[in-house]
Amino acid sequence: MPNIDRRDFIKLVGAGGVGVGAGVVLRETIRDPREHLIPHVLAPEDYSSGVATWYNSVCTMCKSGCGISVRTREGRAKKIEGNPSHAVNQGGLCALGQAGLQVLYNPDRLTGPLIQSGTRGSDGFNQVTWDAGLGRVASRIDVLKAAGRGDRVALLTHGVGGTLATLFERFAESIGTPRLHHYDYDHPHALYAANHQFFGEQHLPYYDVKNTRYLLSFGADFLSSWLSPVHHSLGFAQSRGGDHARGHLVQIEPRMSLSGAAADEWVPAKTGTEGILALGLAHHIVASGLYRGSDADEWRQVLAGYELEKVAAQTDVSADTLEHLAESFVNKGPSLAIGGDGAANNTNGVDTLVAINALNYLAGNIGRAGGVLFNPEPAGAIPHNRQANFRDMMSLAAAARGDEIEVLIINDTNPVFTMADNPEFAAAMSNVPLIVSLSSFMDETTAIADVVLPSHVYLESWGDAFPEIGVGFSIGAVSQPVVAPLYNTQATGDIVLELAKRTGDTMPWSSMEACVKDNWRAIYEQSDSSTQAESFDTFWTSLLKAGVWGKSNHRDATVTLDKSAIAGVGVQAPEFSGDSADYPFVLQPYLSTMHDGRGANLPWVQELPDPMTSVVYGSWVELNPTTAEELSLVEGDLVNIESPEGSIQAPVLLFPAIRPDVVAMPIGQGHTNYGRYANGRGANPLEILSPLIDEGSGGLASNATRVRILATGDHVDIVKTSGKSRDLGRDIVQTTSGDDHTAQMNNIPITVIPT
Amino acid sequence: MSFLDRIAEGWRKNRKPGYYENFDYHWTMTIDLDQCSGCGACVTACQAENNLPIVGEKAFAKGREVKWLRMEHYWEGEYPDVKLNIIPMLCQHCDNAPCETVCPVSATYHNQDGLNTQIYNRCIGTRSCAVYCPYEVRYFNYNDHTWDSPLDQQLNPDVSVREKGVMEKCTFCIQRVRQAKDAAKDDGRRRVRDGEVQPACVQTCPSQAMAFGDRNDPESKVSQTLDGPRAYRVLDELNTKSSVVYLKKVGTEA
Amino acid sequence: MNVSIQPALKSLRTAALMALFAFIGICFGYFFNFLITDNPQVSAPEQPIAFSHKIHAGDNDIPCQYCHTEARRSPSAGVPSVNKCMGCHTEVATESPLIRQVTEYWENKEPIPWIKVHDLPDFVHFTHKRHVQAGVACQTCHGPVETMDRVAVHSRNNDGPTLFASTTGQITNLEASNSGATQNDHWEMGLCLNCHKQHDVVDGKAVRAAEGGFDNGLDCWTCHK
Amino acid sequence: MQGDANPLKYTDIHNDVVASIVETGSNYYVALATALALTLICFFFPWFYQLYYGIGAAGMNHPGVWGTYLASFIFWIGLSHSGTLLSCVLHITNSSWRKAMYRSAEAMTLFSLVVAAMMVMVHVGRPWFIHWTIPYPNQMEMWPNFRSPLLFDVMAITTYITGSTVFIYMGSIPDFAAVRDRTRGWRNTMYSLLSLGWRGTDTEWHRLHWAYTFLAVLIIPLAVSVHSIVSWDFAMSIVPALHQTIFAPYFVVGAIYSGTAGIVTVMFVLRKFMDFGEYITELHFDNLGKLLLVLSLLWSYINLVEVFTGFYSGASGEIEALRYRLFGFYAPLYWEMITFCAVLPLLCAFKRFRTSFVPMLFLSIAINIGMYTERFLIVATSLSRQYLPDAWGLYVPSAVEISILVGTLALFTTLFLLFVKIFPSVSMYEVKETMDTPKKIPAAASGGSLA
Repeated sequence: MPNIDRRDFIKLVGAGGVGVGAGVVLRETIRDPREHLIPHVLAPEDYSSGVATWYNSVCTMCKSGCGISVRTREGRAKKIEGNPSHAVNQGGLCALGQAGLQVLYNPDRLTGPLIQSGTRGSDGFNQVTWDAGLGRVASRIDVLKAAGRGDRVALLTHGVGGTLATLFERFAESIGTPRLHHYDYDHPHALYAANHQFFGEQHLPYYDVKNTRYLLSFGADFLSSWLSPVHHSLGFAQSRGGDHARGHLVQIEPRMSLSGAAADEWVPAKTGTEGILALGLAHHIVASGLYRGSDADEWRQVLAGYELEKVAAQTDVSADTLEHLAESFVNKGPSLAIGGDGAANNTNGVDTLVAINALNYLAGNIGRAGGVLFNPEPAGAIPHNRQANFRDMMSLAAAARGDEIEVLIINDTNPVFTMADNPEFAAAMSNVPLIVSLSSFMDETTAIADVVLPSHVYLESWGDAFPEIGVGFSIGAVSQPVVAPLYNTQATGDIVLELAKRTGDTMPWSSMEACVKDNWRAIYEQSDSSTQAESFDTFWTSLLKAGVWGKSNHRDATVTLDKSAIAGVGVQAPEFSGDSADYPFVLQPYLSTMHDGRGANLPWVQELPDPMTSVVYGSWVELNPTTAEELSLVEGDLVNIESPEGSIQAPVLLFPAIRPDVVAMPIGQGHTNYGRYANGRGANPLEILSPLIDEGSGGLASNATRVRILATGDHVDIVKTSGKSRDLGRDIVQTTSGDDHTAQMNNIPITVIPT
Repeated sequence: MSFLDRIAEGWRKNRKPGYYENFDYHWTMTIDLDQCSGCGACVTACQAENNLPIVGEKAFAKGREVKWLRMEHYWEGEYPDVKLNIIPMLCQHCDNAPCETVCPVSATYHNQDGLNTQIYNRCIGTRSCAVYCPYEVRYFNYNDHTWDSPLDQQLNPDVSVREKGVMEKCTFCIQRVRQAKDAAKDDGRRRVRDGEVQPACVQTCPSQAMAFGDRNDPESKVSQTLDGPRAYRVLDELNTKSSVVYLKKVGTEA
Repeated sequence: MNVSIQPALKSLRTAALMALFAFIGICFGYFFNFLITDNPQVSAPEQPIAFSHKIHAGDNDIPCQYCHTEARRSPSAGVPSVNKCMGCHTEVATESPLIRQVTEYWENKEPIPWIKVHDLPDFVHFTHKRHVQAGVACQTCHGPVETMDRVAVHSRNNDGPTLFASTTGQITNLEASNSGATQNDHWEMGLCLNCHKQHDVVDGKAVRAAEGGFDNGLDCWTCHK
Repeated sequence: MQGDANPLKYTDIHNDVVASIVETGSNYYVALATALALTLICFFFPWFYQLYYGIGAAGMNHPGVWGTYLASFIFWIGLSHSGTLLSCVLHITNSSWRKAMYRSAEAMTLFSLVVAAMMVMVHVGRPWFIHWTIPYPNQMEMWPNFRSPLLFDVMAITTYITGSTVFIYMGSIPDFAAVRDRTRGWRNTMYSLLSLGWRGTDTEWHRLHWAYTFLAVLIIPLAVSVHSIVSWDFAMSIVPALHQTIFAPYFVVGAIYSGTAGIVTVMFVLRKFMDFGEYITELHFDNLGKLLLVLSLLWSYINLVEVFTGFYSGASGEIEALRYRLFGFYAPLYWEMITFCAVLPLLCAFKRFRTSFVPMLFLSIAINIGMYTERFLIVATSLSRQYLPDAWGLYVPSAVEISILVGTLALFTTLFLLFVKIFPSVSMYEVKETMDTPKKIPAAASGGSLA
């Protein structure tokens, strides 16, 4: 290249230099980051990198006690699935159970023991050592014990069964306090009471949904929240599908629940009149001679005054409908009538459920497949007698107010949130000198504690469960830790053991694991065919492998009613708080996918569109479109829901399938101190419930509050996934005319699926 | 054989009439609407299995949720004679998939198992597949999603976490299919047996309304109901030949 | 008047040359960084303990799967636990300084923070199990590790991906690779693709296949996730 | 006509045009600066933010996954038409009145194509992989999907850009030469490079004309095909109200329509601010007005057809989509579009309207607003009302999108401003062709050659 002068040369060199620099930088920017391998000092024997390991355990998100298999990779839990060999859920699992992973990995978990340094309820919690935390509690209890005032200690836990329950019993005993309460918002007190009154049963009977051909459900949302939803869903599926006559489902409730949506007939009876309706059916059955029992005359007397017309007037259901229901209930057998929250949570709850039992009795459903069966004595503890109903809780509060309680130990239950008039309850609690919480999360109740001893979540700890609802035969399951504990927490059982030891009662177990093992050794010894294992250890390992143990010991269910039981049948009209003039609507709070609110801190549950309304995040109040029109409200209008007790705000949601005189709200939202995903969303309907009690069971009559709806003038956009919920003749969901299907099915003999 | 020849051969093979009958497997899902209660367990199961993001309330309000499997609600009639029909809507894995023809970079295509698959790292995000899909079951990542630690520890290592600008959709849990094939090979079988593969939704369904299997295998559970009187396909008039077959609800005689 | 473009071009020459130089500079800088500074740091990282595959797999030819036991039964080959090392080194060469480091880790019950050498992108699914069981030699992809003191991503020509990988063919050659001699390119999709195109699995073993064909091995979801 | 008032001489032309290049008034720089600033602030910053954050920066959602970006894309493609297309047609039909305006028209084509290409980049989720839409052999052995209408687009548009670039460049070589001969310094260098040593010999002129005509003939079908292909992006789907056979002609007509309107706007601007009064005359506006009238009638007809097919289909989907477009959430936009594109242009029936500049300006702008609305509606209304009512949704553009929309206009303006400084924006030699060879005494009547 001829004559490059100096200036040119410099230019060129400069250009080249800049270029090189640019090049180096360019490469620098797109360099891969350095990663590490997963090393071990000594690899666990069941560990193999890149290969999943499954552990069987038990789900404790609700009390159904479904068996779960947890998939783990590299020592981390990845997925929860139903345990196929578990009789309760047979592989299925509900949304809440799936979300259990987020209980384990929740970013808002408590990472270690805390002591409230500031004023109670403030966020002045300090991290302390376990020794300090336990010491503080133990010393206090010790003092009381020494003074012989152990009864000033109160233990409040969520409904636990099996080993943990016995452990608590023993602990309470050693302290010497009668105040041991299990508290769950949704415990079916009325159901227990009714069955006790009618059958003299201590435990819940087994409702054989899968074999029934005509299911009459009185406000029991058995597909999403009642007793054991997954098990009932299975039964429902088996009763409808399969090559036998298709099971027919009738749902009687003022607000269409998920089960109502699945039902063949939906009958909107007035709130609280389900019992009367049942007796109306009973009356027709007896009167029309469909019942040919020896005690028909007693029934006739009892049922006098429940003629169809009267009942029709009271329940707002046409007499023809009642008649046809009554007749098909008897003729389309095996039939089954169940009563759930909708019917039970009224001032006449127990009577209603008794009436429903009576209906079952008259249709001959007691003890026959597809009807009401009875569970054998459970193999492990299910302490219903310890279950605190609303009345007990109030008396506990009263005791607290009366300075009778100095130490309150709360295990993972959130009464401040779920007690209907919770401001008062919280106030009463604040009167207790020392409140200890064993919760794994900061929640409304833990917030007012002085000492927080965070427990493992269920995926980290040992335990066992004996499903309260049962499956018709003895069943139990062991829950084992599937991952190493994430934080500086301890298993509830171990905490109790430690407290016991520090208060001078040395229990024979070194740890919860040993304790559980011991309990099962007992089962192993006293049981027979069900445990073909030469030694306990083989039994134990096989148990952990299978995750469940069962024994097919069915109970013969011949029931003979004594006259008194029959005489006890009869339903009063329901009572409501507030008069219908000021408060025109009955408020029906119902359990949502967040259950009683415990699921609200799980993002998956928050993001799960509500099964009926497809709403996510936040709560709403359901109005019948006609009602909304009268009040000139449109969807999304923010309204005040005012009861005699107080008022909350929620946006209106137009719900086509609800009685015009009823408004419904989901329970679960409205948390104030339950982690980032739950806080400040929606409203908690329980806040405005009137403390009306069903005298029969002492349970809260949660459907007995009247409210009025007042527009605030504000409008919010409800976050929901549904656009337009009408298919404009586009045949998206297709339906075959029932008759041909049922015709071809009806001539197939009924085959009973063994429980 | 040259490049072009191979392309041409692939083309011929894919265009061959009856190609869709000659799949190695022909995965199919049946959903019994008479048994489905719409509880939504499958929705969460899917979210857990496939690393679906937690988009948060804001994005949800904007209509940017990512739910490979969603519940559609259709009300019928007015109070008191009102009925609610719920239908799970997921990718139908059409054999004549409109989305496959439109993707300019072949990020979505039909594989030899009859699955309509999506290769996330090939996607450039034209979003045209979402427009072409009549079932609207393709979801777009409008931004990068994060998991508050330690929630990220739950992410499934067999499924990649999609970055912003990528389209995603139901894969019939193809990672499980792959695992099943792997297991089959381990015990020296060539084919996967019926029931060995279950997508997360099918596995968890409490009312066992969903079934999944190989349509080519006449013994499989799905093949039994496939030609039954209740079987139908949603938007069949569009001739998408979908691989998700719904079983009609059974009307009431009352 | 002048209509030729010659003078114009002349006057632009310097500018053009500068552009050219700058371009060359960029290329040079990029590959300088890529080849010289980059490789040792990322492709052949400095491990916490200077473990030599040459000594173990080469000189004392210990089979790969003696330590990488997972390889035949798991998607990931796995890295031996300290326990494994001590298995031999309580006896062997206990006095050498490197082994002392290992012993230290063992005594403090600390795992050794090994650094990944072969790091696949997150959207790639690769299972060692299938390949090992099909008789693919480790060296096919990893190169002659038994000759490396410090393991590096083995590649013959480091100049990035090769176009026409398939038509140039022969990137991976199974028969050859079994003898350890291999010529594999950068870890690119082409590498997997070729082998999958050229081989078919017949009763569990990989054999040369007829050219082409869109069989299972070439489905995108075989390797992507 | 130029002849009438003060006879125009060859030299005048040269002086005027070269002046327009060389002598730059300050207000030009003001204009350029503002345009540039707007482009940066309204286009590039929002876009980079979107690249960083993700498409979520825009208002799109499920099911409205396409939005204003695509609308703008179609709009700019549309605008690009009838720049080159028009000038080709007129070149072949040898209608001389075009000659003053066709170069700016072609420039418009070119730049709107560039902007349209930019819109594609803005639209896709991962533009850094956009090269995968180009078929090139690679070690992944992945090819683009040749069945995809989007790929057809890529092909068509690249071809179109190339074609019109060559067309406009070739056409202006003689003028470059002319400018070259009148400038010195760096301009001289530049133009001598651009003019490729043009001498103006007979052979050169001959070849130029031959090649020019040849290209013109080639480009006409290309232009038509491009917009048909763009329409297939929609028509090939099965979305109600998009799945329509009439879309191809619909888009082509719409494109030429908006393009013509665009030319009117540009010509007004040129006339006003570059004082090309003598070259761009009432005549041009008159003829373009007629063209607009015809096109608007065509356009209205096709819209009627669309409504009819929707209503007549009897399919729930189609009818709902139609109902929604006419009376739904976006209805105001729809009727605005009808007014601007079907009703107002009828004024062009009157010569007085056609030949008066300012009203024509407003009309042309109105038409283009209407046409943009049309494109937006095609995307928005159809996507928010598809087959599954439960999945229906609503799409509203976000601030980022609107800002980028404004930004594209600024970008276009910037490019055009640069163009008028570099290119002789009026084709000198062809204007000369339209004039008589100069005489010693300028004749009184010499405009005859325009007929």
